[in-house]
Order: sequence, then C-alpha cells, then structure tokens
Amino acid sequence: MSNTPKIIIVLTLITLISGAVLALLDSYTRPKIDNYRKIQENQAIAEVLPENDRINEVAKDGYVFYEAYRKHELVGVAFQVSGGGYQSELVLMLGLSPDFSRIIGLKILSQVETPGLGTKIEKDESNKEDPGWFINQFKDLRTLPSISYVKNASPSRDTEIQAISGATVSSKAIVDILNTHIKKAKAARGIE
Amino acid sequence: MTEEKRSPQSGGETRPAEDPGKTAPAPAAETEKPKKNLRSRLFRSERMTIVEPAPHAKGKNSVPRIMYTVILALLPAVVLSLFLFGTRAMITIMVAVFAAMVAEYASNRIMKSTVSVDDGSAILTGLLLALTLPPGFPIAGTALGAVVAIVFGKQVFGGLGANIFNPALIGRAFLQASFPVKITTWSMPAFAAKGVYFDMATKNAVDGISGATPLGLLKFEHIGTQLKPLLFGNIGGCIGETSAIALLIGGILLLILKYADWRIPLSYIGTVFVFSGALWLINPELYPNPLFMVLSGGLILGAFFMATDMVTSPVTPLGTWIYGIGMGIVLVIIRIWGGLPEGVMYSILFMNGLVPLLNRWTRPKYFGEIQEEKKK
Amino acid sequence: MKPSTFKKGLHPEDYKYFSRNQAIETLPLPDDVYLPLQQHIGAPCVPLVKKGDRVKTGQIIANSEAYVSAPVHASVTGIVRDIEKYYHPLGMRETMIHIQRDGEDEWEYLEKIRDWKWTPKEQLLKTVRDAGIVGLGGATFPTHVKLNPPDDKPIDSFILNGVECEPYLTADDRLMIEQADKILLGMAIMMHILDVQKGYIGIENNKPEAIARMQKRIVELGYPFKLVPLKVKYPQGAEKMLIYSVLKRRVPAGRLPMDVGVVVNNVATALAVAEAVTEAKPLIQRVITVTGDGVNQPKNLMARVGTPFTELFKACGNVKDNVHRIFMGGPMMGMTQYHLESPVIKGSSGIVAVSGDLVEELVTFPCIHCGACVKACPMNLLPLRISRFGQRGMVEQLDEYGVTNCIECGSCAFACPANIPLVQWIKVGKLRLREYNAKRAKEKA
Amino acid sequence: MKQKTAIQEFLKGLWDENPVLVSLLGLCPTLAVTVSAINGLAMGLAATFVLLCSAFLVSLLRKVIPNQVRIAAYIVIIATFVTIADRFLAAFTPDISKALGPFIPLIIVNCIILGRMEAFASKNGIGRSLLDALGMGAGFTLTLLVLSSIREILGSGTWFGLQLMWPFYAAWKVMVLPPGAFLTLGCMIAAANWINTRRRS
Repeated sequence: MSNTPKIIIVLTLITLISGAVLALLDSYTRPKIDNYRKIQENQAIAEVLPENDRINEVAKDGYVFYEAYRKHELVGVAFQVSGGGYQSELVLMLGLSPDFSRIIGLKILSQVETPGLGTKIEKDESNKEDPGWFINQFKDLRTLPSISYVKNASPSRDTEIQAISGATVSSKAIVDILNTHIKKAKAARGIE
Repeated sequence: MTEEKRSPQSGGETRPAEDPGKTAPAPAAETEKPKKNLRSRLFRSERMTIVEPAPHAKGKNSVPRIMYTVILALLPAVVLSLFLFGTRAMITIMVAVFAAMVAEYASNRIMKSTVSVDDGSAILTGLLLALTLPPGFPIAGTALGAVVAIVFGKQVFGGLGANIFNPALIGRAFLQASFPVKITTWSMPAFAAKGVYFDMATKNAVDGISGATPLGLLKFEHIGTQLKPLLFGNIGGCIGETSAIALLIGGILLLILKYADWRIPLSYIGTVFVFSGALWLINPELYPNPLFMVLSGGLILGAFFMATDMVTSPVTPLGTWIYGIGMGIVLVIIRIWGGLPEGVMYSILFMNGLVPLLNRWTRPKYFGEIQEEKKK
Repeated sequence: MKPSTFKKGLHPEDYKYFSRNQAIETLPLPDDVYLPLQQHIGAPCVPLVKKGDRVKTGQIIANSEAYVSAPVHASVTGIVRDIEKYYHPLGMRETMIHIQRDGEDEWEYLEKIRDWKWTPKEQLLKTVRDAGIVGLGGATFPTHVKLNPPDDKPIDSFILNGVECEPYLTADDRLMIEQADKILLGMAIMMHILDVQKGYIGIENNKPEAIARMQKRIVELGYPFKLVPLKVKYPQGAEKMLIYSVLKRRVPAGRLPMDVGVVVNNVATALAVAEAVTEAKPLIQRVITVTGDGVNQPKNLMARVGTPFTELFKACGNVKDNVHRIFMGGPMMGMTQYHLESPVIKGSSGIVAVSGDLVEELVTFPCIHCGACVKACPMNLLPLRISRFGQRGMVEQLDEYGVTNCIECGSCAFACPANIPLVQWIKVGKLRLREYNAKRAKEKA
Repeated sequence: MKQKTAIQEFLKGLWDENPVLVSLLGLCPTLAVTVSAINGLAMGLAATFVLLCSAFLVSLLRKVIPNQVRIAAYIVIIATFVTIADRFLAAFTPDISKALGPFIPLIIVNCIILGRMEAFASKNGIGRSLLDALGMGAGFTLTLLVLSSIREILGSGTWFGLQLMWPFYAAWKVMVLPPGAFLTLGCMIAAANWINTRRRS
C-alpha cells in the first residue's frame, strides 16, 4: 500500500498554510522594520553630516555616497566603511567635507571588540565626563596627508588622534580603515 | 624440623610452638627472648614486612624534588625582580603562591583526594603565574588567577599529571581575558624610570610609572629597544621576564640537572631566531632583529620554565622537536602578524593541546623493530 | 678507545664493594636441602625417588621426558624425607624434594668423557643435559637447548656474559678471578659444540681484576677469544643489550639471539659445563653472593643447590636487626623473599639484605610525564604509556606499543620520580595481552 | 511505565530532564547569547514560544502527518513560528533583535524543539504536549537566565543593566567572552551532576 498521495497532500497543505501565514506576517511587520532601519540610517547620516536640506544617494564603485546639500550647495558626503578590528568587523559611518580633506563626523555602526577595552572606541565608561571622547576626536580632523595616532600623549598635529591605552589595536584599526577608504573613495569620486 | 613449621598450611599467623630441636633456625635460637623485631619475625617463618616488586633500588629523583628544584632555578629571576620592582613584585609573588596553595588544598579536600600541597607543584604554579604578571597587578586579580590556574588549569583534569595545559598559563590567560587593561599596564623598573642605578631609596617614589614593553613599543610605535637593557632587565615588562640573564642562569641549571629537556628551549628559541632572522634578512626595515625577538618579552621564561613543564610537554625526542618548532612558528606569527604584541603564552598553550597527539604520532621504534620490518 | 655499550639505560649505584674482595668460600654441607622440581624454564620434572629412599650426591632424583627441561640432582647424600610444597624463592609454593643429610658425601658421577675434542656433539649435549645445566645468570634456560640451535639458524659468534650488571652481585666477578681457566675451558667446549669460531667475552669495566685475569689467561692458554671491556651501565648484561654492545647487532623484536647468529652464555654456566664435561660433575652447587648492608659479613659462597637461605646467612654472621627487605638476585630484577627457608636454586646468583632504621615507605605520585622512563628504557619503549595501557587493559595499544619487547629490567621504575610500579603494570599488560590473544585464537579455532 | 501526573509532566523539564543541564541540548544559543540577563531571558522566552506553538500543532496533527515525512513537517511548522517570533522581535524590540542577531532564526535547528516534537508531542495528546513544552521552555529559560545572570554580574558588574557590584569592582571581562560561557556552563553542569549524585545516594 502506498500512502504517497497522503504525504504529498499533507506536506503541501502544511507548506501552503505556513506560506500564507508568513506572507500575512511580512506585510504586517515589514513596514515597521524598514521604518526602524531607515530611522537608524538617517540618524547615523545626520550625525556625521552638517545641517542640510536634502540628501542625495549616489552609488559608485561599491560605495553608496550620501551627498548633503544646503541650498543646492554640496556641504558634505557620508558613506559607510568597514574593516577588520581587533576581533570583529568594524562598520563605520563616515562624514567628510566635499573635498574629503576634513572629517565632519564619525559614527560606529557596529563593533564587537573586547568588552571594556576595544569597546572604548564607542563608549569609554571609565571616562565619566565624556564617554565618547575617542570617537569625538575625529570631529574636524584633517585627513591630509594621512591620519595618524599617538600613544599616551595629547595629539600635537591636526591629523593626529590619541589612541586608547591598552586598545591600541582597535584604535589603529579605525585609523587604518579611514586612511584606506578615504583614499579609495576619493578615487571613486574623482577628487585629486 | 617438623613439617608444620615449614608447611604453608599452618599459615603465618598461627605459629606452632617453637621446636627446640637441632634443626631450628639458628638466629631464632640465639635470640633468647623473642624480640618483636623484624629479624626474629623473619626467622620464625612469618611474613616479612616488605614484599614488593622489583626493582628494589630507586633513583634519587622524586616529584617534589623536581618541583622544588625548578622553584630554586627561578630564584635568580625572583631576586632580580624584587630588586627591580621592590615590594610590588614581592606582594604579587606572595599572593599568587599563597592563593595557589590554598586552592590546591581546598580542591583536594572537596574532591577527597590526597592533599598534595607539599609536593611543590602548586607553589611552582603560583610562582610562575606571578612572574608573568605586571608588577602593579591588583592583589585580588592575582589571587583569582592563581585559583583559576589550580582549579581550572589542573584539578578539574584530575590533579597533578593529568592536566593538558600548563596551569600557570591557564591562569594567566584567564587574567588576560578578564582584565586586559590592568594586565597591559606596565611599570618601569624603579631605577630605570629614575635614571639612577642602584638607588633603592627612591624605588617607592616611582611606583606606578607606566611604560611600554619593548615588544609593544615595536609593534605599535616601531621603536626598537637596545639589546643590552634586554639582557640585564632594565626594561618594562612582567615581573619575571625582564632579564634574560637571570632567567638563563636558572634555565641552564635545569638543563644541567636534566629537569628540563634541552631540546625544548633549543628548538623553540632556535626556531624563533631562524624564522624571524629570515624575515629580517628579507626586510630589515619592517621586521625586527632576531636577537631582539629572542631576548624580549617572555620567550626565555617561557622556553626554559613553561614549555619544559614535564606534564604538558611530549615524552618522545621527535615529539619534543616538533613541539618546540611549532611553538616557535606560532610565536613569530603572533608577534609579527597577529593582533597581540606578545604570543609566548598562546604559543605554548597551543602546542600543549597537541602534546597527546605528538606523543602518539612520534612513538619511537622499539629496539629491533626496524629489522623486523625489513625482513618482512 | 671508548668502551662498547648500548643506547639508553642507566647507572645505578653498584654497591659491589661489600663482597668484591671476598674470595669464594665453600659453605659447609647443610643438614637439610630442599630441591624444587622446577628450577628452569620449560617442562617441570617428575620425582624419580620416593619418601625414605637414600640418595647419593649427584644422583638424578627428578627428570622430565620433555626436551626443554633439565634434571634435578641430589645435592647431598642422605634420606628423602618428603616431597611436599615448600616456599620457592620466586614467590610461589612449589613441590620440592626434602633430603636430610646423613653424614657422608658420596658422589655419583656422570658418564665420563675422555677427550671432549673428539667426542661427538650429540654426546656432549647429552652430558650437558644430564648435568642439569641451565643458564646460571638467572634466566635458567636449559643450556643444552641453547647449544643446539635449529639447522636453519647458522651461529657465527659466541658471547660469554661476564657483565654482571646488577648492583651488589659479585659471584661472577669472583669466579672469573678464581676460576678463569675452567671458565675459558667451558667456553671452548660450548664453542666446540656449536662449531663456532668467533668467541667474545663481555665484562663491565668495573671489574678490572677480572678483566686482567681473564685477558692474561686467554693469552697464556692461547685461546682465540676476544675480551670486550664494556661501559658500566645497566642492563648491560641483558642478552639483547650485550649482543648490541659487543657486535652492534640488533636482535629483531620477538626473536632470539640465534636469529642474528649469536649464542650468549653466562660465566657460571661455562664453569658448570667445564666441570660436567671434564670432571663428570653434575650441577649441584653454585656460587652465590650474600651481601647488602644488612649482612654482617658479606661473602661469596659456594653453596649446594637446595641450601636454605638461613644457612647462608649463618655463614655470613647473620643479618642485622634492622633488615627491612631481602631479595634473591640483584636489586633491579630480584624477588623479595618473605620466607628465609626458601632454598638456593640453580638461578640464585645472590641474596641481598638491605637494612635501614626506618622502613621508608615510597609515596607514589601521579605520573608527570617527565619521560625519565623513556630515557632509561634500553628497549626504546614508552614505559609510561605501556604501563597505563596495562593498567587499563587496552590490549590493542599494548600490542602496538610493543609490550612484549619489555625485558623487565626495571630501569624505568628505577628512574621514575613518581615511584610508579611501572614494571608491575607492564607485566599485567603482558598477561592481559596473552589472555586476549589466547581468547582470539580460541574464537578463531 | 507509570503515567506521570500533569504537574510532574511540567516539572520534569525544570530539573530532572532539564534540556541544557541534563540533555545538553540547544547549547549553541545557550553559549552564544547569554552575555546579559536580558538577552538570556529573551532567548528563553522566544524558544518557549516556538516550543509551545509547535507542540500544539504537532500534537494536533500527529495522526495526520505520515511517518515518513514527519521531520520535514515539523521543520516547516517550527520554521514558521520561528519566523513569526523573529519578525515580531525585529518589529517591536529592535534592540534585542539586534543583540540576539542570528540566533533567533537559528531556533529552527535548536535541538530542544525538534527533540521534544519527535520524542513527546508526536506521541502525546495536546494537553500533555503543551505541559511538556511549557516545562521544557521554562527549564530552558531558567537555565539561560541563571547562566546569563552569572555572566553579566561577573563580567559587567550589572544585572539587567542595574549596577550590582560595588563601584570599584573590576569586571572579569572573560565572562562576557565565549570562554566565559563555556566555563560557566561547565561549572553549572558539574554542580547539577554533583547535586544529582548526592540526591541519589
């Protein structure tokens, strides 16, 4: 005796019902999820770019550039970069002046560095007054000829930042990511 | 002599009355009052106290003797560290040793095994752990590391001899993962920071001055360190790993006494030297001097005292070579291409994990085995 | 030139000074002797006498039909008191023939051989067998079997074993000094039986007097033998080690010396062969070293086989009060004795009493994988692994790691800092492997 | 075998047949997400939700689903509920969804769920299956909560984000790293075995 027809019918039914339920669910939750994602992204872009009235998305050479305009004048460009940190991939949102010579803002989108050490790049709990001191150093940092870091000392040049003591690798990783991607993105946008 | 006296059926316990006949064994007859000493028992057909398998001669080595000798061999480094870092080093060493002994005792009691505090292995583990810590490391952290070393590094495997990984390094790895900031806060030796040699009076004044290790300097700032301070210990670093010479004195003592297999330091340090030397020849700008690689960091301490830990190193000669070469390769890879400035600990732990396999793969051919195969 | 030796092994303190300068003394005839039916490797003997019989010295009182066996001779003249189980020095209780001496020492000799050089090989072999000669170094393998290798195993070399590598023992040392001529004669007879031209004598360097004496007599008597001084190292006297040291030949695993064309015999055996062939004397006495710091006057004694150990100690001024262990043979491979009326057997090369005020208890530590046993093992085995496998009954691994090659020399246990009874566990392993193989064979059949 | 009472059916998942400590099932999420107590709790609840719903359906359909394709059918059912849970978390609690990362979708292959479907729900009535699922889910959730609490307290000095340890407490960072998860779980399993051995003797 073969019960193949029964198998086919039962599996088909289960799959159909499941598919239907999921389709309904998707139509209900997708807007919410997309909305949340958009908010996050916009928030990040807004944080790293100056005041503007319009943002234009341009994709080129693997980068998605968010160009910020104020009264039809390009005031800044933001794009997402990533690279290897100490033990995880660092994903950053980088905002630059139109000629890429100055960093307007930097935000860390995701990182899973050593807790309490590498994570200081995002939030340093030991510094009560300014937990974001490390990332804030990048504001208005000059990118030419290249960004560098110093250890256990205050930066003396306008292209220098101070590395986190004990988390030099993570600090160095960010500097390296910025240097390589700024160079590449420059080429992509044809800036000399 | 009657049969009962000699026959086994009468047994040892129920000895028949002494037969004063002429065949009675002479020594017993000579002893007028039957003394309860061994000799009189012997000659009255009773059991001797010691009946044991051959061999009846024993070598002089014993496990505690080995452990205490290794501790002794570490003394030059310990003394130098006290001189360099003063009370901070002393407190760290004492806390680590004491905590290790307490943890050993407690584990023994909980696991209802023989108390093995006095065999010296716990003291050695504590001491080795202390020597791998920076001198300013917090007391609570040191004690925690020692407890982890003993409990998770050794006792959970079944105590001395059963552990796969070097317990002191397990403790150190735990601390490194737990307190990454504290464990990389290096203090400069007292007089080096002051620039005044042999000025013991000032040592407390400079407590807590932080400096970087030579390897850290090299890795992150591309600053080399002169070789002479590396040799004599006038640099920042862990308590026990600053002076190559003090460690070598103890290490060579161990080699002479054969408590450490000479192949391990030779193959380990040799591989580091050759491998990094090759890189240095390719590009002296980018890669460090091989002598610097050998003398800096914990390589000497690790190669002579930790990699040679009998429990966690191979027993076969070939296995020992592979073990040492493997550690050297892992170390150079970590130091040059890895994210950490120092890799002695991980290189040893990594190869420790392979030791059971190495022992299996490198079983020596037994006497006559080759010929047998040829004949077939 | 560096003295020849083998690889690995170790250097235990030799303690030979107790008795090395004591000339061999003949022990007065004991009143009672106990002669075990089995004093050799091979088939046990069947008693040929019964209770109450009168036997003469040298009379065969037990024999076996089997080829690999050796007869037992009465070692005194007297009455057979009984045939019962008594304590055997190897630890078990064995059937022994108890003879009570009745004053006389009447000898019954073997068949006389006029001139051994012209006597057929078969007859010489028969004489050796009839004399009850076995390997007197301690292995007690019947000598006539050794001297009669199968035809497909050509023998080209003969090695006389004068190594005596066990600490304490000096019996062979003294024999070589005092009976060099007879030993060389015995060696010549054995080489004649084997039809071998090359003869070597291996003696450890710690017996300079014996080496000098033997060398002198070899030259004076014109023997074509080569004396090879050997490095002092334990277990130099083990057959396979000795063959390697002298000839650099490796006996393949699981094979016998004859597979590499060599026969090895002990100096005491050579002496016994010489006496049997030229004087028609059966093997009824041997030299035994009574020594150790627990003996008041250590001596080398010529004693009749079957003499209880108590008699030996009596002749040596008794043992001290604080003796804590007594063993037959050397300290490395000897057996502890718990009953001192055990008799001297053919394989007894020495009896050692060790004293000490405290009976020190050896504390056993866990194995710390120090590799001391690996560095000591002359057979290049991994004792720590094998003993562990033996303990756990892991028969396949035992086989893979070559447990059967262990010669039980005790070097590993001597070297072990953790005092683990390695040899015992290895023996257990051998036993388990044997049981397993027997079971497998049975299942196949 | 004696039929268990309803309460026993529920309680067995908490200790005697605890999915993590005794059966050693579902270790992947157990080790990966228990960095903080809130993550542990969320993971446990999500798994319990999927367990309950799937147990209900599987038990309901146990006579309908042919034996040959039962595993396939279970997987589809479980996957449906997992997707529901995942999308709801993403839509309403995006932060937790982000923290749990891929481990919510991975509930699909969580052996606890498939194991209970195969071993229990497919052989028992709806009531018993639900009780069993609830017990198992509760056991899983509680174990995860304890594990994640230990890790959060030792590794961050906080519990559900509240500062718990004294201010100068030096957190053991290793506890929020993967090795800490293995160490803690190992100790918990050892403790459970120790208690069980004592109870039995």
